[in-house]
Amino acid sequence: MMNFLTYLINGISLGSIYAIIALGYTMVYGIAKMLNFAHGDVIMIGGYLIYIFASSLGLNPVLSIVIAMAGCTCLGIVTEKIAYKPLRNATSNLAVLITAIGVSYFLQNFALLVFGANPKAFTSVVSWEGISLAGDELKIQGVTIVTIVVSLIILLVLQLFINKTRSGQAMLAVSEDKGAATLMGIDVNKTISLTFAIGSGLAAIAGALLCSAYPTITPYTGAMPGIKAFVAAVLGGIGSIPGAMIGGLLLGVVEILSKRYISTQLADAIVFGILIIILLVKPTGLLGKNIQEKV
Amino acid sequence: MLKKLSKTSRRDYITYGIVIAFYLIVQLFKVTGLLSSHMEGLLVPLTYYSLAAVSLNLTVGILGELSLGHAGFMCIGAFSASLFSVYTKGLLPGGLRFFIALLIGTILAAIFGFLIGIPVLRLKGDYLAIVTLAFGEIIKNILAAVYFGYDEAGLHISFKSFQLQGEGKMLINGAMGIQGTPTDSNFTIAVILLLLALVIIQHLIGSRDGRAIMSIRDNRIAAESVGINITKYKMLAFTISAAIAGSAGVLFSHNTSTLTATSTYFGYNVSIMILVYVVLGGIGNIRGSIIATTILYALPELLRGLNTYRMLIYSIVLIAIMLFNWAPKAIEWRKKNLSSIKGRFAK
Amino acid sequence: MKKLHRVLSVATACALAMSMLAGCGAAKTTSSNTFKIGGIGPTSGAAAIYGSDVRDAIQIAVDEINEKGGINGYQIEYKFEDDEHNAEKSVNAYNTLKDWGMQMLVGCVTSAPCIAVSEKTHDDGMFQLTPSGTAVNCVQYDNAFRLCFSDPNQGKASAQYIAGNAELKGSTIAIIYDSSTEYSTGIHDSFVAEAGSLGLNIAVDSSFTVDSATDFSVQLQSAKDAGADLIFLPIYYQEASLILTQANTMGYDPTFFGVDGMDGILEVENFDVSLAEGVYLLTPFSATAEDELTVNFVNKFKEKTGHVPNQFGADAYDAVYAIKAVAELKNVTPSMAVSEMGATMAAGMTEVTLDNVLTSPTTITWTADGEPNKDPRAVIIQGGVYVLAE
Amino acid sequence: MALLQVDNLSISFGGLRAVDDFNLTIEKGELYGLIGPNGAGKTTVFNLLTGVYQPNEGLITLDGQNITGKSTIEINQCGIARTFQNIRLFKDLSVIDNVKVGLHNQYHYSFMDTMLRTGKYRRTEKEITEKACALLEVFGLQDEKDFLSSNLPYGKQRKLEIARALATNPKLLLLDEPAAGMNPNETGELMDTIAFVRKNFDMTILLIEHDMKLVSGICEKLTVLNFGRVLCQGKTSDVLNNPEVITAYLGE
Repeated sequence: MMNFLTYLINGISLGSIYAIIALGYTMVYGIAKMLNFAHGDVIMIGGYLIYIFASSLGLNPVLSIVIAMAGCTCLGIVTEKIAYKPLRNATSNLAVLITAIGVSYFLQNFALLVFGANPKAFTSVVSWEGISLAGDELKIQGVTIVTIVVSLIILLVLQLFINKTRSGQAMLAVSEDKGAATLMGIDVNKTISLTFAIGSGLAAIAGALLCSAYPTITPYTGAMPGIKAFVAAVLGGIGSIPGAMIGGLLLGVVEILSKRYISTQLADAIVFGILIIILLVKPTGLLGKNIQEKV
Repeated sequence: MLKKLSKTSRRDYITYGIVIAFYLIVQLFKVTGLLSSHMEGLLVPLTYYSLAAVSLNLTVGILGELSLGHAGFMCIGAFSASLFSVYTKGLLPGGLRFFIALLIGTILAAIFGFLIGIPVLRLKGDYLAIVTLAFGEIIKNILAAVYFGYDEAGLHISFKSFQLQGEGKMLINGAMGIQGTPTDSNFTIAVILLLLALVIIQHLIGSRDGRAIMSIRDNRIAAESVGINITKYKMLAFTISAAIAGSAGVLFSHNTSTLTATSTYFGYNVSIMILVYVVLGGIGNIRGSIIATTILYALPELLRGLNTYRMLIYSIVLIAIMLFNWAPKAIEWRKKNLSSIKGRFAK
Repeated sequence: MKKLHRVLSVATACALAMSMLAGCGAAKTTSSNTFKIGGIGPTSGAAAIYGSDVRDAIQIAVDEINEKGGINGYQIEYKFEDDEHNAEKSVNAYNTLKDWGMQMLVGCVTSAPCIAVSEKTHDDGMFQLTPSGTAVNCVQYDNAFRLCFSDPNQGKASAQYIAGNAELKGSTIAIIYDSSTEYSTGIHDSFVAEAGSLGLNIAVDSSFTVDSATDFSVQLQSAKDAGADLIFLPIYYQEASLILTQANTMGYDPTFFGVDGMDGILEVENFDVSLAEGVYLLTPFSATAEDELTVNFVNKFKEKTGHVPNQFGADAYDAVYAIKAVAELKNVTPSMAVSEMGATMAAGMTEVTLDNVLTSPTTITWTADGEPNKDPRAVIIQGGVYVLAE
Repeated sequence: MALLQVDNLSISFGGLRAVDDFNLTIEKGELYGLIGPNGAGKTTVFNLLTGVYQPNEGLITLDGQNITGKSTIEINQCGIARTFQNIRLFKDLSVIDNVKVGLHNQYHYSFMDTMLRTGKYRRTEKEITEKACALLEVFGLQDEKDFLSSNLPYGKQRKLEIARALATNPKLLLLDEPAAGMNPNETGELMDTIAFVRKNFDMTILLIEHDMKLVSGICEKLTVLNFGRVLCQGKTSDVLNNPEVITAYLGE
């Protein structure tokens, strides 16, 4: 039983990281209607920034994360301006998908040039050892707890931001109907930039947590978690913030439990299999809106 | 003579012409010894990725659905055909063996395309895309974990490695995949296959079935209203597309002797790479897919001299081409400037 | 307008195709005054670290030899090509090198590409010496040899070492291996087979794949639950360093036993080396060894790249010297045809005895099936350095 | 016997009865108008008739055949074709191909004929092309046949949609606001076309329209819909003079 709980908690922790990454996917998708394939690589850049400031320069971890968030936010805004914005009204929405892939290649190879291919050991930004429960039977690591708590805080803050602030309301409006939002005097460009900024800032936090839980960093660190988080976002209903959270958690738990109880090799196949089953039952994801086409 | 043909057939013949001309030029270079080994080695990969791009264009450009799992169909074609070839190595003459392997790989990929299509094609847009990606990953994942071999006791299949009893052979050895596939692919066969695929797709486009498929792409509701059987034609296009991708996989596995189901060859990133070819060549433009594949596959190879910077340059070129080709402002600029050039020529 | 655009694009495509066909064809010049040695390995992509080390180590060896007058009085020209750890790209790289005029190949660095390329070198009769292609099939042809141990050898040797070591033999063993690489699976399979016949107690046999190589909590937890006190890690040091860190954070402290891929763990940037205290590894090379050869190589390597070489680099360095020894033994000259040189070199490989090497405490000789005869050394990490184990 | 007989048709969306107890009888050869204020449920009736929505209650009979509950595709094959309020052409297909798609179920050849381009393929394609050209000529679109349909001017797009619907060889043609967005000239032309189609194709037509000039000009009978219910039904002149109808249209 205690064993099962340990795995479950590990799964929730992994799922929380997926959830934070998925939030970035989902927000950008909701507003710009694009799949930002480079999102995973922004996480990797965030990780490296923290590595430089915290591990190499010895700065305070929290300060390093703040710097990395600033860096990733800039990166997000700049890539949006250069690579995505010119294609916003392109005739096919595949165009921007391909540039996103281009940006992903660029970031990976840029990191490869700057940091080299050799993996670097990442010093966890959480130095707390964690807690022991049930007479040492159940140990929960500090980073696990911090990850779960941080993801919950992020979810709450985001919900508040979107429902209570002007900018958040503007985001909602743009995601519902870009044309109508423009007519109502909302600056669509600014709103989209803001979304990218928030998504990329979250990516830096995700980078910190990801690299702390699995303490290594390479130019390809972001790729697989990125795609899994994308799956999580779709699973929860892309465009829905609570959906991304639920999707991420579900994915993390399923991954860890199937690794333990079924097969480590087939864990990914099982994760993807569950995605397929859920989408066949609910074609727009768990919390996705089912939009019927008007005739 | 071309004048007499309809516009569409003229377009088709130009496409065949380009492929055949390229083939002949290559042969000419080969005979005169001008063709470098490096370039010669690129020919077959170029052709099977063209095949894959053409097949994906059928799904993305003609049927109008985004598939991110085409590498999965390649994987099925590659593994089934290799399995057959390795099993019958020494039993059948090379040509016949490859022909049957090709049939097996293509048909099996078509069957999987059909089976996967049943659930997948009910979904829409990005949801469909992510589910095809999931299927592709599952196929890769399972083939990378499976052990399959035969011995005196018969056939064995398992997710755990096992020892064979007495005379026998390990056909799929888990992550190590299939070893010793005869290298039966060559440029001539590859080009013939590509031409065949072109004939199939272009004949399809020029038929009532093709029009039905494209009508679904343009407006599903209107297509239904004129009595087009949506499910049937979606399945038809998707199955043909999977079959062609499968045949690309057969060429792939018979070009190098080792075959492993790893992300490098069959992961979602490969599907995405093929999608890049399709989009850059023009969505729905079959000829464009081939040209874009040729250029984009060759580009990193041509940049070999630049070593560490080459993938970085590749990514920048990719972004730049996309912006130039698709950004509304760039299109406007191009219209203005290119038409002035054209005007000058006209005078 | 549309038409013009189309014509333009077709024209560009044709021009590009022509230039690539013609441009590279002309480059085929063979000079008979120098040996042309090529190398292939991943210098981009996830496996880039192995290829880059091999690339730089070969360069060091080549420079040394050239400085001292070359092989049989001929200088060496050297070129390295990237294969992204992809068999298809590896064949492309091989063809590129052939166009350059390569006469002998040091490569490929990784197994799957190595097997694919060995088909090509076999067709061309070119001499191939892989520094680190460990899979059995890498050297299935007569023209191909390897400098490193084969996978089955390492697995077997590891099991035998454990069974013969008084402290280790009674352990409850857990294995964590990478089921998506041939290297790890190959060692794992032979280890399990040998362990079975030696009566070792394997309690948990778990794996991961390249796509899930960051989270080892499940594998470690199940090892812990099974009471394993020895964990066999037939994997590379990147993952191993993660496993050590994660085991430490969960408060699990078994003995770890690695193979040659574990070498390099002490040099992972920012890695807490105290975690590696007491780790056993079977490795042919130790960068902390104090013999002159190793010190010289490590210093030069550090100067060139800024980091300490791992066994890949050492293997590659020895490989170049093996080529030199054989070429001198058989009086090979650059004027020989590629296939003639290949046959001569292959014959010489089985006759040569290479001494004073980085990757063996004594000498290396080769059998006709391409395998090296050398002794693995077991070392324990103590105080951040390798100490020879009994 | 009536060509189209609709009895007690009803549908609700989340508690709102969008169409309630709708009855309609159209005789063969009639030109029938369905009018009503915005949001009265006219297009919903079309969607029910063509199987886009399934009714909660009611019975639809076409030419003696019960078509209630059938799919859009089946209903089209039974003989109802329609146009759309917001034009739905196959925008990336040429004008003639739009009509050819409409002809899909009229001409057949096998997949093998397609692949091998057999004599049957060529003969049938020739027939299809001829038939499509003939249809385009009726609507004066023959000169634009190779244009992309999305490049046609608005009025011609409407016409192309009617041509495509006719290509399916229907017994009953449903036109959803065919004159929407047209200027008086174009509307006049459209009225002629509709009259022509009716005469030459021997067609029964049901149309939704706001343009009273068009309705009073060509429709023989009218049904007025208000809040999903039939307000009034009968001869055009009678209906238009009905005070209830005037109230519904002009408000109090």
